[in-house]
Amino acid sequence: MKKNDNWINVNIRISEIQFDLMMGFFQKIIDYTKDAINAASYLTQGLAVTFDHMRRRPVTVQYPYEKLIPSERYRGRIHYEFDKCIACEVCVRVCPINLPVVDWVMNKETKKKELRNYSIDFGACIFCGNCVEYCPTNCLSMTEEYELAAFDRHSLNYDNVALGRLPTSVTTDPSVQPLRELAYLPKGKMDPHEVSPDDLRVGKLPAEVMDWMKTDALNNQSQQVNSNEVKDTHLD
Amino acid sequence: MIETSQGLIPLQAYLILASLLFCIGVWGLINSRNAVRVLMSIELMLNAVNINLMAFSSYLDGSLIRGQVFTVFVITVAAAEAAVGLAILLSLYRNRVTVDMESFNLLKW
Amino acid sequence: MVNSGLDIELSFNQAMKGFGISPEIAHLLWLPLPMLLVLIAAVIGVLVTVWLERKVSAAAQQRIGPEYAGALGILQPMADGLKLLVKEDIIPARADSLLFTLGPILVLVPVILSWLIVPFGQNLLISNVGIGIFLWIALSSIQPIGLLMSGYASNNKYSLLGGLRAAAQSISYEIPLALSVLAIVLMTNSLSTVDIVQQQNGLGVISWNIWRQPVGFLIFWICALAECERLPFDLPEAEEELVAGYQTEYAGMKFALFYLGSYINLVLSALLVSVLYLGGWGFPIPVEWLASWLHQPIHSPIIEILTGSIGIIMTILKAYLLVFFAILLRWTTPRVRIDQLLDLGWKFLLPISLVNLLVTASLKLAFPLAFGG
Amino acid sequence: MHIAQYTELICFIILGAVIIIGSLGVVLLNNIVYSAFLLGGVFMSIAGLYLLLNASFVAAAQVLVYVGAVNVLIIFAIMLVNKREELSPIKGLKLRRFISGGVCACLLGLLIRVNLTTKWNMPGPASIGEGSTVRIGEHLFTDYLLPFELASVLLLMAMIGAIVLARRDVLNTDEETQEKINQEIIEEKKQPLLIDQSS
Repeated sequence: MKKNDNWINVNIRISEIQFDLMMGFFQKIIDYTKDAINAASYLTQGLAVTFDHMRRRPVTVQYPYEKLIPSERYRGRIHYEFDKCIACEVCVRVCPINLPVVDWVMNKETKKKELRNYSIDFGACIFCGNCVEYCPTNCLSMTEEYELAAFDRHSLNYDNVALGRLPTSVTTDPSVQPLRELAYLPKGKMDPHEVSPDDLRVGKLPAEVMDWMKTDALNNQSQQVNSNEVKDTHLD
Repeated sequence: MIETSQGLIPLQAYLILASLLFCIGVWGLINSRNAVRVLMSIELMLNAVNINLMAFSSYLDGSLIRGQVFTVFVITVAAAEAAVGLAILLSLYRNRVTVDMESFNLLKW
Repeated sequence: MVNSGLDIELSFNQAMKGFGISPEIAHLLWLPLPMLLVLIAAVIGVLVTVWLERKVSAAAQQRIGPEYAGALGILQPMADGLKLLVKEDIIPARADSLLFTLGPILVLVPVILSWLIVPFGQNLLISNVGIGIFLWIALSSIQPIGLLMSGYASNNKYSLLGGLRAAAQSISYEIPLALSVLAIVLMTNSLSTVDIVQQQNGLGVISWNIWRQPVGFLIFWICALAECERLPFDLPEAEEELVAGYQTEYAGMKFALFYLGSYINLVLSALLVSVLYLGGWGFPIPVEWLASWLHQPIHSPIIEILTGSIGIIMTILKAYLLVFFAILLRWTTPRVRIDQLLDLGWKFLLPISLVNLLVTASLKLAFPLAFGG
Repeated sequence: MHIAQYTELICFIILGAVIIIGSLGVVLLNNIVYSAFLLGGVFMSIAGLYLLLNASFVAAAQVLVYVGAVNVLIIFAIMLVNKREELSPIKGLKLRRFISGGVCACLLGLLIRVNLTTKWNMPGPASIGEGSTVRIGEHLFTDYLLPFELASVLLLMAMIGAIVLARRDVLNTDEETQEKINQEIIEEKKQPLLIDQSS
């Protein structure tokens, strides 16, 4: 009888193990199916996003015919005024790669530097604007000109004459339709074609921002003074 | 496309073609030193047999086409043979770093 | 039922007779014509697909796409093809020039041959071979040889790896593909593409196979994308890791063959999905009902012509809808890794397609009316 | 139709020539990759022969299995083991080749004699052509059911066997001792496991 009991126990245990195995198997299948369904739903979401993009208007700027108006602080080709330059070579010292070439000679009689040539190689320039920042006489400035392609990289080495040319402006070129960049469009407008380029830009110009910041700082100071006064009175 | 197979080509033509193919296969089987080429020779021989079966099925047994059934079986077995043969070859190569048949002679007395 | 393909041949023969040419030579002259037709159809299909791909891709990325070559850039694919045609044909110095040349041909030819079985209407197909869809499966299995050949012959490790990957991918996805086709064949009792479409056209859109084989449809579509090496399965030419896979060393006309082959394969797969699952040339509402609604006898010439043109239009429309979907999918899904790809093929699609086949067989036994007795 | 018959004959001659020359190339060419690709060509021409024999289904199966699976597998194997190795020269190799060639020629002669002298029971019943697919199916599920099932079992066994043979056993832990296996040992097994005694 005892032996028989043992057998029954073993049988029950085996069936339990089998049951567990079966449940594990089913659980696996269920997990697998869930994974597959999840994957499918994510895929559908992705497809919906792509499909949604299809009905949006293209953001393409038809380049030679339309051009974006560079922002005010755009760091384009450097403009240089020969007459203002004092050949101090600050620009060379602040340049990360000592790029500007200042060709001057010491005039023994007047004991002054005499500038002969000045050149910047725009093939190597990274347009960081340090030279413009540090120039003591403001003879360097950054323009909005960015079309610096050339057939020969040596032709990108601008001498003082080339550097002294006035920059071409997108807004004044009659053959080009200027377009505002996305950041300068009014709220809700996504397409620059909908806005006339003559419209006032959104936000303030850098000069206005300067004024605004100054007044703001003044206000803050006076407020602080006021609050200090209040405190003082309170203490009294 | 082609209505009759009992045209200008006699049955013997197919049989001779198959025997040629079979003999080339046998020669390759005996003389190949690359183990992969041995497998290829076996495939050639199996194909020769298949041509025979198909020719018989078409010329002598056109309505029951038992030859075609056998060809299907041979193709099945050939696929299995190729898979296992190449697996054996791979593990041999892994152990001996060569496919030269002359170096697989560990069981030679 | 009159086979219109044969009708054309007959009239062609008679026309030849008018020129004093014996019917046998006329037959010989007739033989290459269907092939030429297939070639033209395939190339036009590719041109349209390339244009569509460029335009839809541009739209998905909020660009404009080709614009100046012809109206809306329709001629852009032509310009592409012309460019590839006149480019210098380079064979690398250490490459195996014979295999290098043979590879792209072996990739392209089976795909073009497979167009033989695509029906555009009741009688509008090149040849109604008995083994129909099986021919396509067999022919598409030749492609990996061409890929391996060009990968090996380029004498470049990226090419070789790309070729091996392409072959492995195509073999792994062939099996679930064949199994899902088998489920369809099981319901139709025929391998012929014409029979497969006819079996779906009883009740219009309701009787299409996609409702009876939703899982099979998905498997087939995934495998077809993998066979065409479309994203997310374009592993063989994964440019981040393998430069351009087996195409790395190819330029000019030989590259154009690969390009053509992949696009023809895409169009072909889309056509076959529409044939197998979306009712082929069938209009969503059966034409018979339309005819009775218009009070026209079904065999009146107007209805016949209408049916024929509707058939062609419907087949192409469905196929291009799927092509559009494939392009959309291209810009949605990221590329899978090679191990994920093979896992998906062998460990997911293969078991599921086997289960699908089993379920189809049991459903066929249980409901012979709905699942083809 | 004379032209159809002549077309058939020309097709047969071309296919036969491709088969014989291709198989000779398979056996004789030095470059194993070339012979593998030639083997694919031979398989395809044999499929063409089957088409001539009105057996489109078997032709498609031939292309699918032989070209699409077996040949690709062989090429894969070649690419995996394709190390340029100089085979060590063997004494009397030429003599061996010559003798085996003679034996094969004798076998060929014997086979051809049998082919030509046997009275074949021609002409047999008419060919059923396109109906062969259905007929093969009938055969497979009636009188050849047992071989069919056996073949499927064989395929399963071959598949499992091939996987077991070809996979690298990279286990993280030893199955008996549950200890971690150093993976580098497995990966850096460069020298042959069995000592080569032939040289």
